Amino acid sequence: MILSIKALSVKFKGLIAVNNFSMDVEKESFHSLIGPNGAGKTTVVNALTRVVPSTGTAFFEGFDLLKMPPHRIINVGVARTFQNLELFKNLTVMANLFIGTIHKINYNFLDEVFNTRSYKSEQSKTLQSIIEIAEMLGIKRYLNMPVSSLPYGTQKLVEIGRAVISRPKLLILDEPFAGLNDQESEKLKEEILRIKGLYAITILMIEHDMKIVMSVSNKITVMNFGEKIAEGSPSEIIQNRKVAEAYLGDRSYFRS
Amino acid sequence: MVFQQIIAGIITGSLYAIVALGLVIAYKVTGVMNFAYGYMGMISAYIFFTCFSMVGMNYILSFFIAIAFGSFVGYAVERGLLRPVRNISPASMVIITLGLLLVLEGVALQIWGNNYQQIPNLLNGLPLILRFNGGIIVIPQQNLLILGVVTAVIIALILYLNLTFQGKAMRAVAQNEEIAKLMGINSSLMMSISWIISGSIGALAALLVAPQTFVYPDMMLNLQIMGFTAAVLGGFESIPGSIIGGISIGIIENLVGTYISTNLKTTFSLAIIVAILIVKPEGLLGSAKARRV
Amino acid sequence: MKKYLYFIPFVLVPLPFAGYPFLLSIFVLIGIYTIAAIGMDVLTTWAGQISIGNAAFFAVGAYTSAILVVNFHVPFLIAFLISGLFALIIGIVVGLPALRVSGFYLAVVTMAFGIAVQQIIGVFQITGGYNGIRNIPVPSFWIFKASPLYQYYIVLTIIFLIFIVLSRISFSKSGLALFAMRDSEIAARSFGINLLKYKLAAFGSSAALTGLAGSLYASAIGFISPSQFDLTLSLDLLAMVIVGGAGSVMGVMIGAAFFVGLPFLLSGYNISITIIQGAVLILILLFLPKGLLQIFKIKDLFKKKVT
Amino acid sequence: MKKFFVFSVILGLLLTFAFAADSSSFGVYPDKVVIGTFQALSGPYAIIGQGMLKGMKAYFNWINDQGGINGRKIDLLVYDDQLNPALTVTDVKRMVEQDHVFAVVGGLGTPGCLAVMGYLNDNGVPFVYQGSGAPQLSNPPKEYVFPVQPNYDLEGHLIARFLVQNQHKSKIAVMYMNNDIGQQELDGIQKQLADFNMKPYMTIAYNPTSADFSSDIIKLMSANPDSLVIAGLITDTIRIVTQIKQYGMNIPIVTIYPNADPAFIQLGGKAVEGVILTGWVPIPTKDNPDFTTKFDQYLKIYQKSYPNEIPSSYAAAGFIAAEVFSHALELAGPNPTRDGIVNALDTFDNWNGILAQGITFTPTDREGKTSMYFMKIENGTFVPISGWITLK
Repeated sequence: MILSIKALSVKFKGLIAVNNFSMDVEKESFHSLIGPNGAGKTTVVNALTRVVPSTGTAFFEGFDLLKMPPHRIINVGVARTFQNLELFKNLTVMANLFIGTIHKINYNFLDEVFNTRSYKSEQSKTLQSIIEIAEMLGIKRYLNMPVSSLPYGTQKLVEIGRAVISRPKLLILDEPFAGLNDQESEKLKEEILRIKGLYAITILMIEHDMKIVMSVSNKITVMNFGEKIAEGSPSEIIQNRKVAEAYLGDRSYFRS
Repeated sequence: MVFQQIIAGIITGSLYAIVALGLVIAYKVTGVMNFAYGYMGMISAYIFFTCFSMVGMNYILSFFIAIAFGSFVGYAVERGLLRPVRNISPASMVIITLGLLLVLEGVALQIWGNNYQQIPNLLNGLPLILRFNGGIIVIPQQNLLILGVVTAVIIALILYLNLTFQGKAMRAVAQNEEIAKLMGINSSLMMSISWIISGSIGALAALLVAPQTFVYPDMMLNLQIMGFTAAVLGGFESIPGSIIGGISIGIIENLVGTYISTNLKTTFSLAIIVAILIVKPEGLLGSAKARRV
Repeated sequence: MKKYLYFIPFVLVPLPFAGYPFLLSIFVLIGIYTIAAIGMDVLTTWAGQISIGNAAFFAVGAYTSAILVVNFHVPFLIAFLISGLFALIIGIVVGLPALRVSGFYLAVVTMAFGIAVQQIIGVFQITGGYNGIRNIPVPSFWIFKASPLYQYYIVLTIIFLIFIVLSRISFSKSGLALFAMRDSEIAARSFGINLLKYKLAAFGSSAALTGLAGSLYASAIGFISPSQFDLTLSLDLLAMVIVGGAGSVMGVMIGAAFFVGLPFLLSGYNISITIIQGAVLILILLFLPKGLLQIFKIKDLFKKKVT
Repeated sequence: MKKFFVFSVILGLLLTFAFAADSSSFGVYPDKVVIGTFQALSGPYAIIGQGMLKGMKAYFNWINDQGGINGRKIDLLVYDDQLNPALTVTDVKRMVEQDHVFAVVGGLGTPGCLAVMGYLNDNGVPFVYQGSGAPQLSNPPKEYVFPVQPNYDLEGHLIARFLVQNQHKSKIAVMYMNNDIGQQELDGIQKQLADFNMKPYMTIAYNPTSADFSSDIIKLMSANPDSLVIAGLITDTIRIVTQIKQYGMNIPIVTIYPNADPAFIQLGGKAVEGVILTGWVPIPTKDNPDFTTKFDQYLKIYQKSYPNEIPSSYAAAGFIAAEVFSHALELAGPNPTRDGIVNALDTFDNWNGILAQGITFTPTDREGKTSMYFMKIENGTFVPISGWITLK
């Protein structure tokens, strides 16, 4: 068990978005978090990465994420992507990937100014890892282009690349397949699985596309109205009555 | 004396409030912080002066010509200057309005020359005198008029924005232009209207204050700065907020001037305002905007 | 190293003008405003924070240096460094509200700070009140006599050093952390960027650069009083960045040259400078939204890799 | 890169040609004398600078129409510095180093004047008349600097003395602008009162751009002083006086000489009745027929250049600047030199021109005008209520 969430609650101005939510993520598993729109999935992720304030605990390898300053979370090995793409849009792909490694960089301001040896070696190491990741994701030729000029699918890849380059133990993906066509989705799925295997990453994914969720997940947690309503393997979830009820009326999920 | 100072603060504050109001209307819909706002009003004051004192038209006619001119300036500035560059950064937008300020200041000087000009009060009767336990507060009718006009404008605006279709459409554009467009709202018309309203409020403010300040190119300098501060203190997007912001600043200034220091009055007043903003970063009546990520 | 060659023409520029010290004084002023405007650029273009109160840092630098040199006979170089340091500290303090407020709220907070500093300077004795401080000497050092030519090279050297530092950090941890913060605070934080640290660093370094410029200004003009550091100066600094070309030292230099040069060229012809200045500002932003740098087609030196 | 280099070289050459000097003389030519001035002709202070420049131009036009001085016309170069000392410094250096002006006459604004005073003195360029009342201009005296206008510190002394000795007031309140003028007036008043073992009864600093002063007036009323000094400029002083009258306060109000301007009465109307002002430019009255003719002459000269315009007090200042310089140039003889101008000015002993009255310079005392008088606004005109008063 790599992440253990206990009694997580998030309130917005009196409105309860997540209520007493608990969940465990196994090491190196592919764990999906699903639920109808407004179920509170993204809020759980935002709480874990300290984008929104919350109560409860979320232990990750002995650290309570909910007690950590937001900028320290990446240091313990948790990286994420965002539902609506939070790329650094005025920067190039290369700079975006660079920022993914920034927490690991050891040199300080004076090293930069005086071009010291440690600066140079760190810098070339970083550039190397950028090229490596870019090659792997097939975005090497875009490295010097501003991200805002790239197609949406490529931007998604860059965002995943930015998270992966930080060498996380837990990678949180917030609807990575939204807005992609079938072909792009298939490609992205393969990339994600390849990266997962290559770096032995645990993945926690929020996703609407049931076909993909069912095909990649080891375990699925289902949320509705801010609470957990079911948990289990894909086959268990498919047969769960509560889940079917929750999705009733939200026909978009039956598209596949 | 506290009570006297608070009353006096409300009077001064109502001037800040009306300037803040005009700034907020334009900001809400088009997102522009207009640094030339007071100077646009100043031109209208000169127009009034020209009609009334130089041409010899009657007061009411001159007044409406000046207001109409103000709304035209608002329309022209939005259409001609800001619309073509809608998507540049807020800082660039500030600089465009700074350029406009310089032009208006220079133009006024070139056209109307280097004399202070005078325009009369609309109401010239005996001032309202309130006496209480030894203190006295004198409110000239013009100031009562300002108070009344500010109240009327606010009520009218709130009714307009909440009850009429156009007002609702404007609020929709203010909240999300893209969605408003999809819903078939003519967002470009709404932006023009917001600047027309803003421009006429600016002209109104200048006309109301001109009998006190006299008419000259920099007559609105202080009011404009205080108007900004009031707008921000109130929450920048909130119409009642700009009024509360303006009046609070008027009162804060007077109390600081009376009990703390006169030569550091502005400093202490601004320090209090900054302190309020640190506690409530979205202003007194503003709402915190949570961005979805 | 090719980018450093761009400075060669600037080294040579004074040669034809050695006989016209007043032209050199203008170049010195352009240089001084360039330094202050780079301070503004770091804050707005790099870190994405808005400020219309930077004139206050300029004043802090000018007064610190003038008081030390005139009242305490401190050598200029030391006074210069102290003024930068003092401005840095004040800048960090002013940056604190930026952790809570943003956008136009921050603009008004910084404007309030600018107005307050002007008033505080006017009230205190040590600053000479509203009467200001005069007879601030022009620095001289070793064999270099106090002259506009010498001042020119001091200013040019400082700009060159700033240029080196900025181009070195632009594709390193510090620079990219600022850019990241500008583009998305949420994502920046998720990737380990401490917003507190970088916002304060942005305000601190912006203030320090502006303060250093203020120190040079005090000695170049020889007289300082509160009215020189008003809201107009803050807005002008912002305008220099935007008119010239945000995010580029060369662009900012062009902006500063525009702001010092235009009134100078027009001041003798009895035409309204403000109308022309305002109209040109508007036209530039309407037709060259990226600033004058666009026409000169000078390569955007250190943004090349980044944006 | 290459393009950029070529561009810089071309720019450099252009600038060299544009500003190449063609003469090494000092502004004196067979047919003209070139002098310079700096004025705020645009920006927030343009209202003052434009007025002052009109006064100077009117006088020089008149002199030139008569054939100039000793056969030389006066060529006035005007630079617009927007009252920004950074511009003043470069403009004045340009006047001296490139235009080779003979003298600088009538610069406007304390910051600019103080910023260039040392430079002009070091370069031996006469600097005659500053549109500023800063005491630092005359104290200590500088060889080439000739302030004419009385300084605000002196005025503060005179006002305090007038209120205490003539009017027998003891509770003197002071409202002063939060700027250099206000501070210098307050300093003068405080120093003079200290000589009488007194202090201002209360002091209120104010922001001259404020629209409403009721808060300050409420404070004033509750303290109940027996007289009030307002160290402000035209529009804010009128606003304060108007509000004081509205509050029914009836104490003697004294204000400073920049307000002794027809516009003060015109804009202030009934509210400014009874206000006492200081003046250093005489006004035409029945008991001063001699000066009435001179004032008419001034109006005639002014309106020749600016028909139907009533000159402001700033125009009067510019006019006097031109008068003082022209007279010195005349005294300096057919071959004027800069030192000749200095010597000529130092012979001014209670000199009277058209508007300029009682101007005195000596090498050790450069306060050109040290006497002032008090006047009161009665029935919409200025009426003198004292003779010339001086500290010495």
